[in-house]
Amino acid sequence: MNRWLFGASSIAGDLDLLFGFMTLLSGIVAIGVFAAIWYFCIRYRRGHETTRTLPRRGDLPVELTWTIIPLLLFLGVFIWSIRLYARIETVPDGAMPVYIVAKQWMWKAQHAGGRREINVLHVPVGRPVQLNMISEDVIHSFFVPAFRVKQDVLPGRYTQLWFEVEEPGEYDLLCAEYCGTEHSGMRGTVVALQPEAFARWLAGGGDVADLATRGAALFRRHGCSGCHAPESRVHAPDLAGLPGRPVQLADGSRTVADDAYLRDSILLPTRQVVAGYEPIMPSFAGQLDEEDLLALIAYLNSLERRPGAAEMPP
Amino acid sequence: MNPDHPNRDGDRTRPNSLRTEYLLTAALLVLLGLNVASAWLPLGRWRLAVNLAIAATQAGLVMAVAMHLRSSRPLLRYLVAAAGVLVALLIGMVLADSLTRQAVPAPW
Amino acid sequence: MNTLRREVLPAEQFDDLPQQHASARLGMWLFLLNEILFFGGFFCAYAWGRYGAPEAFTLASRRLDVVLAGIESVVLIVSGLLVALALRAIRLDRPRGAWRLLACGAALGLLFLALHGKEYLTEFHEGLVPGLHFRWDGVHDAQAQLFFFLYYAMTLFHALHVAVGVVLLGWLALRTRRGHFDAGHHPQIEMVCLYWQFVDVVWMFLFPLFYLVDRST
Amino acid sequence: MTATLHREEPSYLTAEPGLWSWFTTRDHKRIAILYAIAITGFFLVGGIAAALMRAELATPEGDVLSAEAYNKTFSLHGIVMVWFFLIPSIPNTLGNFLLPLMIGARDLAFPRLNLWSWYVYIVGGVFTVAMLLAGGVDTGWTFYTPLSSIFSNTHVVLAVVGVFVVGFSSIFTAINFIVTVHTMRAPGMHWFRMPLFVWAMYATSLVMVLATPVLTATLALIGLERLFGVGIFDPALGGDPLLFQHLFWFYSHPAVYIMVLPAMGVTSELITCFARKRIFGYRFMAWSIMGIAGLGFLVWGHHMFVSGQSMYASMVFSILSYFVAVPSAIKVFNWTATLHNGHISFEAPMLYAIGFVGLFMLGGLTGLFLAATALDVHLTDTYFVIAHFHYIMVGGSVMAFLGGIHFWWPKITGRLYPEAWARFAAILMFFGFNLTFFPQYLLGIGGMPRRYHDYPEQYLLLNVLSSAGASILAVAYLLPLCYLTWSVFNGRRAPPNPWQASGLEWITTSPPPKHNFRRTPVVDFEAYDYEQESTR
Ligand code: HEA
Ligand code: HEA
Ligand code: HEC
Ligand code: CUA
Ligand SMILES: [Cu+2]
Repeated sequence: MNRWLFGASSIAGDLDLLFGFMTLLSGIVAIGVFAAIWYFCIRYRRGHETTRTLPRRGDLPVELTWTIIPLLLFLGVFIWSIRLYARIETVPDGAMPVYIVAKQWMWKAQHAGGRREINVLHVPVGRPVQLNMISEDVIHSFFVPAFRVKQDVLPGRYTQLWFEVEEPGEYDLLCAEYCGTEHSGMRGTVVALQPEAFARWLAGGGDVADLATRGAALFRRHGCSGCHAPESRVHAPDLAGLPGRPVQLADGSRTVADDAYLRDSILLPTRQVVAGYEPIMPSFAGQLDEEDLLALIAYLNSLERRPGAAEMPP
Repeated sequence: MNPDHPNRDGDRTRPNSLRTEYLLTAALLVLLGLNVASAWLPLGRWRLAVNLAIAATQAGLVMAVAMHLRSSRPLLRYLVAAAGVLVALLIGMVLADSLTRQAVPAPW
Repeated sequence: MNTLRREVLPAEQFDDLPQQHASARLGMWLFLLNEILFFGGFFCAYAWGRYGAPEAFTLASRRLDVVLAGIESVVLIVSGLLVALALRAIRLDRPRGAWRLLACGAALGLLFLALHGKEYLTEFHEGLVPGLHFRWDGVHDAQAQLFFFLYYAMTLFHALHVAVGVVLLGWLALRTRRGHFDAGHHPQIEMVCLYWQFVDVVWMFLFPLFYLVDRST
Repeated sequence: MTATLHREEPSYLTAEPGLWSWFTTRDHKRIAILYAIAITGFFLVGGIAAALMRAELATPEGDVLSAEAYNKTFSLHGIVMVWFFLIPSIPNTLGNFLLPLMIGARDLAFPRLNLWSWYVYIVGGVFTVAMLLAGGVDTGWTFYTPLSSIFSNTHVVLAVVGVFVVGFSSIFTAINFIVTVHTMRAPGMHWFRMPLFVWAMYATSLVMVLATPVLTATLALIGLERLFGVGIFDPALGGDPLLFQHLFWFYSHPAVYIMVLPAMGVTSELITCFARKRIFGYRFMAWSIMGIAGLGFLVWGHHMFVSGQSMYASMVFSILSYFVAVPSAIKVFNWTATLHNGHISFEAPMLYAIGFVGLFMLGGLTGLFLAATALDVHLTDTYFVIAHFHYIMVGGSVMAFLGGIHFWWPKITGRLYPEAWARFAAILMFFGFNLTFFPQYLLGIGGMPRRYHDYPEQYLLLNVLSSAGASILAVAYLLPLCYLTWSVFNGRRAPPNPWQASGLEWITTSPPPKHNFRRTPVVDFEAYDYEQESTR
């Protein structure tokens, strides 16, 4: 069954509560104002005799009342909503990572275990799932109405989204940011399975190599190892254990080797040159697509720090 | 004809004296020289601030003196200030956004 | 001399000349506000680019001809002076020399355009024009392209403003020479002066931001 | 009585003969009419696009239009309705006509610039029509990069040039209005004696002068990027598509207030006249107009809550959006309070004005949902947003525009319109409107994304309702077009002040003479001086 209206994620209930409150509040205000207009229109219609106290031109206390009360209400709503928003934006620890590559006009998903799918995404219920997303062309937006979550997927930059599904089932996955001709066709399904069923599904893909293994193959195929292997003659940094560590750059600044940095190092190698090295690494833009990049990064992340390897230049 | 007209100031702005005009030009040239010099000084991150401060001073001088803002009615000064504030806001908020975007922590 | 002067009437929607002049001045300043925000949009893009790639901006900036640009700055400042003197002369009812000052101001504007054109030409030969002819060996090629993209977008729009100013100044010089203006009525001169000084102000920001990023190492 | 009215001077309509005199006129009233005609043309273009979209969306499959054609249709609809209809609508027609009249001036400060602004508008329009004829553009009215700069292979440059050019027309008009208000008020017309419509035009003009150039710069950057294949928005070079969004919304959020402030001004005029009351809280009303215009510059990031903008920036933009809602609240409450103790009558303009208050409020209240960051995550880019802004722009601004047109029709044309037809059209419009757009709120809550050419089955019912409403709405819009045109030739002649309204525009003849007043009026009364009369 395809469920779309009722919330199915851990955040949906709280969100719907805020939505309900807003509806109630604006409903009361709207009905109040409509009632007042209606009443005045009838009582004070032209030609109708009724007591009209001296017309007032304005009244400071009244004005201040209807300035300050809405302001306070608005502040309350604001605080309520940003607390939820911070929850939506902060990925909880221990979330299960899945990698999403969007392109005109399809969703490609890769699981860390190596299984890949298009326009379908299998996830387990009861466990936070974290999507790391990037686009190969224009901006898309990953939207599952039933989960009440949405995040734009940008070219050139990783964005993240997380959710925890509470009920097994099939849910619409929609592209919400206009992305060209077949924007409305860029739809898919999120299939939420019980954990055991999910584990079975994950293993059921035949003998697919996991993401890091695929990355390792790419690392050799594209000649990275020619420079970066410890035995190489070329003076290039050792990549083992690099991810997550601070890096000293040639221009004097420091940065942390996160995904974005790794991606930039491969596509725009001269953007941030490591201190102590020549900028000889060629750009691989155009040779590697976003999925390959994800695999390569997964591989780099999987490398253990080599014992005895030289410390990065401080 | 229009007695309570607050905004019809006629030509209240006075012509600058010759001395003022030459002093202004001299000041602009000196500031230009300082600005050029700053490019070769080891100022590091401060260079941008120095550059902008000098440029803003030049701009302020030109507007106040050559464009007669100092002797015009206040409205014009408010308007220019508003435009300056808006540009600063635009740049400030855009940079504030890119400054506080969280670096995506390595998830693996 | 006074007898030669035409009787100047306010335009039909105005009551008197002071009202007309105040309106013209306010209108011109509003137009300049619009210009401030227009260039403000570009400066925002510049700020974003420089914040994102300070290294590249430094390297790219060094490829620009700072000496020539410095001369251009002086040219603009001096031209501003001439035009201001012209306005002063007219206001003090000495319109005779004024047309020469205006013409010289316009000529300096032309000189600015010529020098800048020479810069563009050299840069084209050196392969610094993204989209048309761009060769960049060394690091930061992508971001350097962004630098030059902004450089051309912004200086070209500035040059366009200079060109418009030159035409306006030339036209005013002619009219001044024919005695169209006097101390009591010269709104066009005042407007064009404001415009010309403003064009100068914009360059005062463009110059350090593009040519002086860092040459210390 | 009208027939015997002795006219010393010919009206502006007949002052100069011949068609050519219209195209070279510098009379603000004639330019207003030139604008009215051009704008109506573009409204029909945008409206036909809307009709096509609603026809397409009546079924879930894409059967009427191809996906590509649908995308071009909503892009055309957005571009035309925003830049060629709604932004110039009230300012350039009613504003142009009334601003000098309301402050007792003979014309705008720069009549020639005013005419130029119309020609610039037409040039922009020609580019847009050329874009349409060449095959259209498919980026949406928001031109998001890198779709518009690199990937789209439609006529983005033509579209961008059209909008670029038409921006100058706004800027020219705005400069004209600001200067006129500052320097050309009649003796005794203090700032706080000005009608609120003049305040609204003044604030709108400030926003136009300060916001439009940023759009101009942004569009120039897109154009250059497309032409040269390099640009600051290109992620492949380390550029950033979000920078484009910042620059675009820095203009386009203030632009939504350009579209609603004039409507608020019109509403204040109508409500006071038909309630025969001074506006409640005049100063609060005036300051809240300025407050909306000022704060409106600080909230643009609320369009980018899920775009990948920093979480902290989102929070700041969210709270600022709530601040800008406060002055709107003041206005709604004060309009309501103005009815209190009035002598209310319900001619067609008043029906429109009451419609404006209600629909603007509903649209504004749903804006509060969108400004709540967490809710916007779910609602953004769905039909909830579409409903939000159509409530304000169509239910609000277009209603007020039509109300204003009816109210000042006798002044503009010297003829009365048929009242019964007008009331019928107003009520029909109200029902058609709600039937069209209320279901869209529900669609949005259900998660239907906007800019969808075909959609999942479950959204069918609400879409059918919406399409049905749109056909009623179309009829309701065509009615005024017919009977107003009819009345120009056959309507009864109008007296100078058919509504017994206060305000300087009503003391001159209908239609006014070329220079508006025979003698410059002296103002010794406050705005909306209905008091003495209302005790009658
Ligand atoms: C004339 C046009 C207009 C106006 C006036 C407004 C007014 C407002 N808008 Fe709207 N908006 C648009 C036109 C407009 N908008 C358009 C065109 C878009 C989409 C663009 C696109 O993406 O294509 C948009 C999108 C939009 C978004 C982004 C949605 C998204 O894409 O995710 C947001 C988010 O904050 C928003 C908020 C607001 C707010 C808070 C106001 C406020 O100013 C509203 C203030 C008014 C009121 C609040 C009502 C009266 C108040 C009371 C009666 C007070 C009492 C209430 C209480 C005490 C609760 N708008
Ligand atoms: C500013 C003013 C404005 C106005 C007045 C309107 C008016 C209308 N709009 Fe508009 N709309 C926008 C501004 C406006 N819109 C914007 C900015 C967008 C976003 C675009 C984007 O995403 O880029 C949008 C998007 C938009 C969508 C969403 C498209 C999508 O995302 O897929 C829809 C869908 O229903 C819609 C419908 C309508 C309707 C039914 C009207 C009706 O009110 C119009 C009714 C009028 C008529 C119907 C014309 C009169 C009748 C005729 C001319 C006769 C008809 C003739 C024939 C049928 C042959 N609009
Ligand atoms: C021609 C030799 C060469 C090849 C081929 C090469 N690299 Fe590099 N790489 C270098 C050098 C030299 C540096 C250090 C200078 C720099 O940062 O540009 C480097 C830096 C890096 C860094 C940043 C290291 C750090 O310590 O911060 C990463 C990540 C990287 N390379 C990944 C790769 C990947 C993945 C490939 C293959 C797709 C690859 N490289 C191919 C020479 C090479
Ligand atoms: Cu992908 Cu819309
Ligand atoms: Cu907005």
